[in-house]
Amino acid sequence: MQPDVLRERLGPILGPRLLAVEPFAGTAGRVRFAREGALELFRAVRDTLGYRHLAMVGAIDWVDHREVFYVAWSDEERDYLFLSTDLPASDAHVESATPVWPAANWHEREAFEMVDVRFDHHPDLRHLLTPDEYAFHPLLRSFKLHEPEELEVKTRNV
Amino acid sequence: MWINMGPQHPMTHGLWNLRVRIEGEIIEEVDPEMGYLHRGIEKISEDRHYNEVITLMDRTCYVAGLAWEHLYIIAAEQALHLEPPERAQYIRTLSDELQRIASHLMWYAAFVQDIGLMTPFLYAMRDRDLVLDLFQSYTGARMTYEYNRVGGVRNDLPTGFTDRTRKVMDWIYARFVDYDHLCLDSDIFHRRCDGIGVLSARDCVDWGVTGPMLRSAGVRRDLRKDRPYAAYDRVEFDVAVADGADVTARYLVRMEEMRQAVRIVRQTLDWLDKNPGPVLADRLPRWLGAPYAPVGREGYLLKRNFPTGRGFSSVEEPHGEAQAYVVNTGGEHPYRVKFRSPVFANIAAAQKYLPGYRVADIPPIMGSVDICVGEVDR
Amino acid sequence: MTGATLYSVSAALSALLLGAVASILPAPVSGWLTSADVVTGLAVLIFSAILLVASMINTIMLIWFERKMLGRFMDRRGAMHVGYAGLLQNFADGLKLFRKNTFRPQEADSLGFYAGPTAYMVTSMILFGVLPISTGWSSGALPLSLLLALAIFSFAPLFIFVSAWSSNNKYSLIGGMRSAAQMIAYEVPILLAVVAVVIVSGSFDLNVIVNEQQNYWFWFPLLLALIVFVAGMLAEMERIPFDLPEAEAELVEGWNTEYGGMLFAFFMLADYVRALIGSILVVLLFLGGWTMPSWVPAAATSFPLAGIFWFMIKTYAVFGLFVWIRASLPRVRTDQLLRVGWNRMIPLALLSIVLAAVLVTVRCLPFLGCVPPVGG
Amino acid sequence: MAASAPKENPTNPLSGVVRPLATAARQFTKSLIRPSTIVYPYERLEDPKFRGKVAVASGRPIGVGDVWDNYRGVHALNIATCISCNLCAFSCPDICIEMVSVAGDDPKHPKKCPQIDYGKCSYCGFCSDACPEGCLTMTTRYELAVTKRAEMVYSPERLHEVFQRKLPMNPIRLERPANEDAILLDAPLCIGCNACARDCPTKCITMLDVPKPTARPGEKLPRRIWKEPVVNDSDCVRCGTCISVCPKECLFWGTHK
Amino acid sequence: MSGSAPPPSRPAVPVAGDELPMVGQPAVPFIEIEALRAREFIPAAKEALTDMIGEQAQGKLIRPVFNWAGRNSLFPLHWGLACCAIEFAAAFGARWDAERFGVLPRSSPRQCDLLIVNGTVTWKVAHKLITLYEQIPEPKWVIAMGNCATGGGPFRTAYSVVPGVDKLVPVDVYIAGCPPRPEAMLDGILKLESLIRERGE
Repeated sequence: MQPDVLRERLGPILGPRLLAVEPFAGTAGRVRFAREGALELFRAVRDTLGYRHLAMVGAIDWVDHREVFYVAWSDEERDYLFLSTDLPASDAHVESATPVWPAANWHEREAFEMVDVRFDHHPDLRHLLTPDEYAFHPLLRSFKLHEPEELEVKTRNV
Repeated sequence: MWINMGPQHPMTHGLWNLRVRIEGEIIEEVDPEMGYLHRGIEKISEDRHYNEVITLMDRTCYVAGLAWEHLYIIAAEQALHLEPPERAQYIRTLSDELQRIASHLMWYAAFVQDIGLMTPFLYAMRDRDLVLDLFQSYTGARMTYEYNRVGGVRNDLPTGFTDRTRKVMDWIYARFVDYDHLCLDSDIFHRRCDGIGVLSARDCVDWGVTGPMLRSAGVRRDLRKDRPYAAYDRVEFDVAVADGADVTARYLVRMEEMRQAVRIVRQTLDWLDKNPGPVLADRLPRWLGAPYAPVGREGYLLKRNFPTGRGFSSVEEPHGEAQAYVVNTGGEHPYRVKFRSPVFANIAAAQKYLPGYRVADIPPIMGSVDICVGEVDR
Repeated sequence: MTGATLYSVSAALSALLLGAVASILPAPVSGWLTSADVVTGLAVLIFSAILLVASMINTIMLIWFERKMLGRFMDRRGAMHVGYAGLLQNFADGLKLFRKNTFRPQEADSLGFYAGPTAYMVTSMILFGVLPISTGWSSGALPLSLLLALAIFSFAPLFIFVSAWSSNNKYSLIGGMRSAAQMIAYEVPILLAVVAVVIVSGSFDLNVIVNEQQNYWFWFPLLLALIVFVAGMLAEMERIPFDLPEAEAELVEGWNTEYGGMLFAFFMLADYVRALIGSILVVLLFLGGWTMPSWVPAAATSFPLAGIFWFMIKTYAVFGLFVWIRASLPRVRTDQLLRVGWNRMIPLALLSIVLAAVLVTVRCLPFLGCVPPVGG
Repeated sequence: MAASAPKENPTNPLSGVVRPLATAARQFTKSLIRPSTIVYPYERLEDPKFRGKVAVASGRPIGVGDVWDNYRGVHALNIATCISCNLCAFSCPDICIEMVSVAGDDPKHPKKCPQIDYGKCSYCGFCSDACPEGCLTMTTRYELAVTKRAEMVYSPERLHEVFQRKLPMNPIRLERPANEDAILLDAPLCIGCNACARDCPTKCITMLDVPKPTARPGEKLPRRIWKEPVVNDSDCVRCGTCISVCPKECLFWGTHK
Repeated sequence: MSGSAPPPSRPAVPVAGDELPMVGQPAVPFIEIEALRAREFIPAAKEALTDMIGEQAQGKLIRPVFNWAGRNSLFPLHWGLACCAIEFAAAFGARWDAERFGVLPRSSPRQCDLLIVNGTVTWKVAHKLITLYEQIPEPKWVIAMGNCATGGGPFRTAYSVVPGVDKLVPVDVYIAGCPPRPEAMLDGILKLESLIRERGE
């Protein structure tokens, strides 16, 4: 499915909430959308376009804003579709994709704990990988790893 | 009654915890608890050069290191706008398939232990060691290979490698009969494995389940065919599919995949014998030709501009379909690396395929999922 | 098969010992010491001491035998570096476990936790006093020795359950319950299979049963009973494919999850004692015990201790069969195990009783000869 | 043949027990005399007798020989040829290499050689790949069990001992490709301080005189030595030492036009 | 049967069931190994006996026997943490067969003597590791296998990784390697045996 075809078919459903459809090698295209249209887009992508299989949900911290991306696979097209939306860093939340794709459950939990993006109406939004007590979000750019030398000093005293 | 299976439990084959609510011996509800092996690989990758991330990939999935290197390398090459030579593509295909055999043998070894068979564990480990010897002869390590480089592979195959590989493949191909005798021809095996852990094709798709689990439900889907990468469009093989969606079907699919892998290996060996050539791309950015000069940690690149890009890759690794997403913003480190492991989804679907069976069925069912916790937790 | 037996040796030893002691003591005491009852009592003590040591060593060698044989099935070597060919490996294991700390989990029930393994061990070891290994092994005739042996043998699940319950662990509890269910389910077919042997031989005395097999061993006419008996014994001994109570994959170590050190060594040892006794029972009931068929040349049956020699050969061969089965079959599931026990094994055992009855009625078999008169 | 799950149990109880038993028994007879175990302390796969062969016992392979040429074990360091270029330490992803002084000929300017902490090393081989002189290589030694953590740190002298033992070394040396990158000079910034030429491990930098320009009226000439570094590209190993020591940051990576 | 592809091409070499054509010479003959071991066994036994008699002279009869038993029967905990667990399993495979040395993995910590930490220890699993260590009855030993257990390995900078398991439990033997080969693990166990021999319990 070419990007222009995608734009034709998604445009009427989403209207202005469809921001752009860019070509992206390895996938059918990269659909950028505004977060208000998230659920409608997911439904359209799954039911109308046939991308029934959700492969990945992830988030990137771009310091000033955060990007949440979804990758879905269609058995008919034999190709991936890349969806992404930008969220303001101060108020990063987007509608959860779990009603459409149950597979999104754990992916969204991971994105929540790693990049601090909240998913509205998620059935069970808690930490997946790190202990619940961890108050930080490791994949934020502001979170720095230990310097190896600093670690030496720190552990020598333990 | 809730019982905890893990993190130290013979069933888990790794570091995770399966919390199970049972009523008598029947499973009512499960809640997998992950993260005991979360090592922050995605975060560490942001502090490493593109080639140095490869050392992490081997440790992300420790039973299929080369497949994960391949996964990352494709995405990184796309993000950096590089093209590997054809011989490197074939070597990667060969490595992937050898790795598939090794990984499936490891799965077999773990799985038969789960149903109480002791002997085939030893047979599978014995034959897997032969494959690992082959890996060692050209990558230099048994498990953590560090063999792929952005733009190709580190070194060419040593002399005599193809002959040795052919011999080992012949030997292993004959061994599959033994494995089937011990499992498939055993009455108790069928009593244990037939009709348990059923996950229908529709549920598989909804829950993002891929790989042998999906193909055991009758869905003919294999990225090597559907979306060929490396040299998979130039070799002949068949997709192993079974119907039944139960533990036996997964066993059949994996066994058939190993046979097909032997077939692919033979074809790539023939090609590699006939077509010598370079294995690393000519024009690499200086800081990528790993052997030649690293860039250092202080950032010498600041005075130069490099192309930016995003890379997305998806390969059929032994456990299923894995995806990688690499964002290159022109620095010497990747800006963000995101991996998706097939086992991640396969375990998440446990709440779908475990309830209703008995406690004694948990080991074969979870064994048939082929869990590698390293790639789930990363 | 006459001459010195273990019991006569210990009786002579006892008389000698008591005589020596009595000679330096005043009259009333020495008279009492040399009376027949005291001599017999000490003889029994010596007898049981020798028996205990011998059976312990035998059990430990049995573990070595299993480890080496299992190794060959698995294309590896097994214990090898401790002692020559690993012969001392299990002694090292035993000594080490003996040396380990003994402890009790805080929440565990003290009495059951300590008493369970001990009683399990003791009930298993007692059996050696009942089973005849060779002619004249034990002095007195035990007319119901087979029943006694089976009764003691099936006592163990009780103690397993007690220790599993008292160790306050979910896995132990499930294992203990499985163990109890499984042993009860397989008690019945075992007894029924034994009934077939009893019908043919006409006695509950193991000595008599073995002597009845002078002409031909019972395994051939009573093949069905043998299969039922071996399957039942596998379940009783909790070995693969019926080792559900210890099923490693789902229940960590089954009912002995919470046991370590000496108590665990008790369990381990008692398991192998039971395995040894299972093999011995198979040999006694179906494989002619210490006897050899009459067509075997006399030289092979008349050298000193030939009875014990052949008996051990047969016992280890039977145990080798158990190891072979362990090496090649997966584990069944609890419900399947119980279903096989109640629905398949009992009818088969009943059928074997009918066959035995027919055999006794017909009396003679082609190629094998005739059954001796009942009760002979 | 695509696999297909059977609808029902295709085996019957009798053959379903006999077939596995027979398979196990076949293996038993084969491994009775010589199982495929390698008796480790006595036999080792890296023994020359296995080299170049598929090691066979009783007709069964127990290991593929000839795999050791390439194995990445403990490093061997030839101190004599080490040029202290720091490339190994730079290229180490795990930061386990530290450049430490070794007692050498010149007590005033001690030579810096790599010291490797094997408790951190991930045996990736990037360091030996990066070594321009081939003095840091990886050997086939792998037995590294110690009782104290500190024993894992191999000083250059200890690495040199490994080198002297003449263990089989990794024979695959990578060709250094034609490299377009070079050290370029931002000439107006240079003050001619000689730091780069002094610290260059290969001594491929020479300081050449530049003509002192005549100052125009009103213009103040910079205070500097009127020399400039010139890099001999064929000798340069591209280690970047010069860039890191340059006080004015006037050297940088680039390509010749 | 939906695939219905032709069966994979048969190997060109006659497979003849299962025999792999012999390329090299046979490995060390069985007799040779046995002779080697016998040659080593006699002095070792002599030495052990002399040791025991020497100890006995000091009035310590039992201790050397138990020391011998303890060091020759090390039961490790059957617990796989990460990458090294695969090599740990391979060491129990047919080729290396760690059971030769009496090393037999048990699933319950109560029955173990040896905790082999074979992989990365994260803070999430740290307290469970300590619990398992405490459940092992005395005398007990710990082997840190691989670099992650030794010092955090490549992940030691990460926020979730314990930089070395010796911060949690006392470690007796460190095995470097990433991961160590099975031989290296066996070497570590032999080293632990000699350590027990020297140090007592």
